[in-house]
Amino acid sequence: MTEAALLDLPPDATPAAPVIRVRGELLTELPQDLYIPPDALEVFLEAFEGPLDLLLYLIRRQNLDVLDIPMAALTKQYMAYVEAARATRLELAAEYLLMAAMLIDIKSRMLLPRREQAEDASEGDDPRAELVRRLLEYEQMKLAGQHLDAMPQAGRDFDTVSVFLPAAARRLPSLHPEELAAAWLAILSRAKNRTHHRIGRQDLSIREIMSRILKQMTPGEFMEFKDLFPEAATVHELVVTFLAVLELTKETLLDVTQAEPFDPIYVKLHESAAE
Amino acid sequence: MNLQPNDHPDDLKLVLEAALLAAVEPLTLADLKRMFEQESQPGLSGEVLRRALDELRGAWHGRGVELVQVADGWRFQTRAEMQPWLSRLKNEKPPRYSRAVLETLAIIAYRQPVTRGDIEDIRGVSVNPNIIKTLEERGWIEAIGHRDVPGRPALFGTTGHFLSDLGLVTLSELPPLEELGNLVTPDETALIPELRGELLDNDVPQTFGAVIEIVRVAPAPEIT
Amino acid sequence: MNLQPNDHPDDLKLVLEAALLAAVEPLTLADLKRMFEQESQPGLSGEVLRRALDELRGAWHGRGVELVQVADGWRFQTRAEMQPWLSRLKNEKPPRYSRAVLETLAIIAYRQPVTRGDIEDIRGVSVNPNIIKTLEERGWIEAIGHRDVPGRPALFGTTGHFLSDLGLVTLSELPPLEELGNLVTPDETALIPELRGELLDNDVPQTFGAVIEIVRVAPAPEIT
Repeated sequence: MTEAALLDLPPDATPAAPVIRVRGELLTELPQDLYIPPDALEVFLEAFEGPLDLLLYLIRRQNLDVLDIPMAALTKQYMAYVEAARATRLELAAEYLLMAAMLIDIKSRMLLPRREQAEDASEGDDPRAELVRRLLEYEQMKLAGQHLDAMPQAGRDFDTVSVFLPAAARRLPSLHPEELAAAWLAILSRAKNRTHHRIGRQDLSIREIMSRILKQMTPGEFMEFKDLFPEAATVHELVVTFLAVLELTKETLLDVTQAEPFDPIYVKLHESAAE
Repeated sequence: MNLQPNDHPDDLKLVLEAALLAAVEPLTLADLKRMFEQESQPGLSGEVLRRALDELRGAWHGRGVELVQVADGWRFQTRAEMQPWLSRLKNEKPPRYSRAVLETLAIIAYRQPVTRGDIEDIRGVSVNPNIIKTLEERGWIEAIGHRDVPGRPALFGTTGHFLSDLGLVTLSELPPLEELGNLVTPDETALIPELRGELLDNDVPQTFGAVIEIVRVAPAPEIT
Repeated sequence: MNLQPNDHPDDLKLVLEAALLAAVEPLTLADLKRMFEQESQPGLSGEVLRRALDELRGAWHGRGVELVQVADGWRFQTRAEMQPWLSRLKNEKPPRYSRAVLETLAIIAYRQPVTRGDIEDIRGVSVNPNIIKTLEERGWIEAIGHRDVPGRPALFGTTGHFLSDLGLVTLSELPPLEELGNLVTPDETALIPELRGELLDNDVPQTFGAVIEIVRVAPAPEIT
């Protein structure tokens, strides 16, 4: 097991004992020491699957109720980790910063005075509610992943049996001469298509169309592949447009996706191009 | 050998055993039935077949290999107790999936059908395409349609092969989710303001919720 | 299970059986020995192992699967008597060559001698080395010389074995192409031979691509 994995919070690492509340009667104990050596921080952050995971850890580590997050302390602590993350891996920081912004937003809203008369209603509007919902849902799936991993798995915990089939193994593909002729004809027909569709010199520059496509696309949004082709286009325009798409894809400016054969093809600006 | 399946139950089991031992994929009852179908003969009743399979399963009891029924059909597999010895024959260790893969798999298994966007919402991070690819290549998940929203993102679900690889017949046999639902209601999230005030007054750390955690942490199922 | 192989011959056979049933390739005595080696223990003597294998082979006598010793080691395999039933299982369809293999073979057969570069030029795609290897291993093609150009690429031609496997005496018996050349349709799929004859008579475009699928499904072997 890696160092990072060891630093990850195993479910049983949190002391089970200390804090129990029974109908308003509190049995409390001081939270665990929060100190983490600075040189361990980098490994530590890599052990997390993202901001929700880190937040969950901090809450668990402090023995805090997810449902009653002390926003000030948590936000402060969170920001310290994010700073550490930024120092080492900038690309990691975006999602963490987003979460930090969300925490600060919640914190600031909680500092606003509550309107007395609206107390009942305001309970439903607790700014932490959405965060809590996400944390709990994430934790539920995190645990489900652990449970799945604990299940016996083919190839890891047991093997399937498939003994040798002598006769079938010796059977080689058969071939009829006509199949050979058919294969040859298929090659010929393809070659014919290739010559028919050979493209001559065009006035349309591929680069020009590439620019047009890039301008046409909205960052972050998918566009159907066929919509890239102008309806009234000539064959030559269509071909050049297609080449432009290929070129854009090659230059990783465009992502082309298709879930399954014959499904619609979608294009999207590559993330780097969208920025 | 002239097998008359209905007359010679021992021979029937013999053929079933050979077929199940040799098959690369699990065999369904229909596959097994087809084996005994001939032009002139009516074939085998499902009942006879099922009884033979049950007897066969019983006959293998206590061996290092067992006959099991999984989502894709019936198959022989080694018992987990054999793994310490068998693993020494393997050149490469089987993959252990990362947490990212496991969490993605869990979301697809328990929340299917889901889009990549749904997974990202729950995990709070973007999903590396390789994670989806890893699971698709393992044959555990597949695109089962598209959500009718802009971009028509693919909806993912788990496959029968996934269940079979975990030795399961249906999705309902997956480990139950930890029960969190009643804690999520917005009412409770507001959490008794008076109590909070009390705590602040007494300068006691706000730590009255750990009970939830203790309850929630279920022990991992034992591998038998 | 705490196996002490030397003390419990039944357990030893149980593990051996599971290992041999699950193995994809034959297992050598060395493989099997390695299974029982542990740091502290001396492992298993070859004699004990061999005796256990012999007993195991005896125990499977009369079943549909047998334990045999082949050049590469020991393996379980189905008995020939099981073949009529097993061949009717879904996984046991007669194998077919891929289109890439068929086209490569066609080019070699009709245009020999050709280099790999020639094949690539005609097909318009690069040729996977495995395709050439497959055809060479089958004994259908061979390198029959080198073209005198830089790199001296091998020239491939078909063998006598290829002709006899196809039931032909000379290459000139291969289906003629010239008269069919003009009727080629853009449809890349192949045509059913009988239909093609009919079509030629009727001068109808040959676009029955799906029909070949029917031809491809070989009849199940006769049950004896």
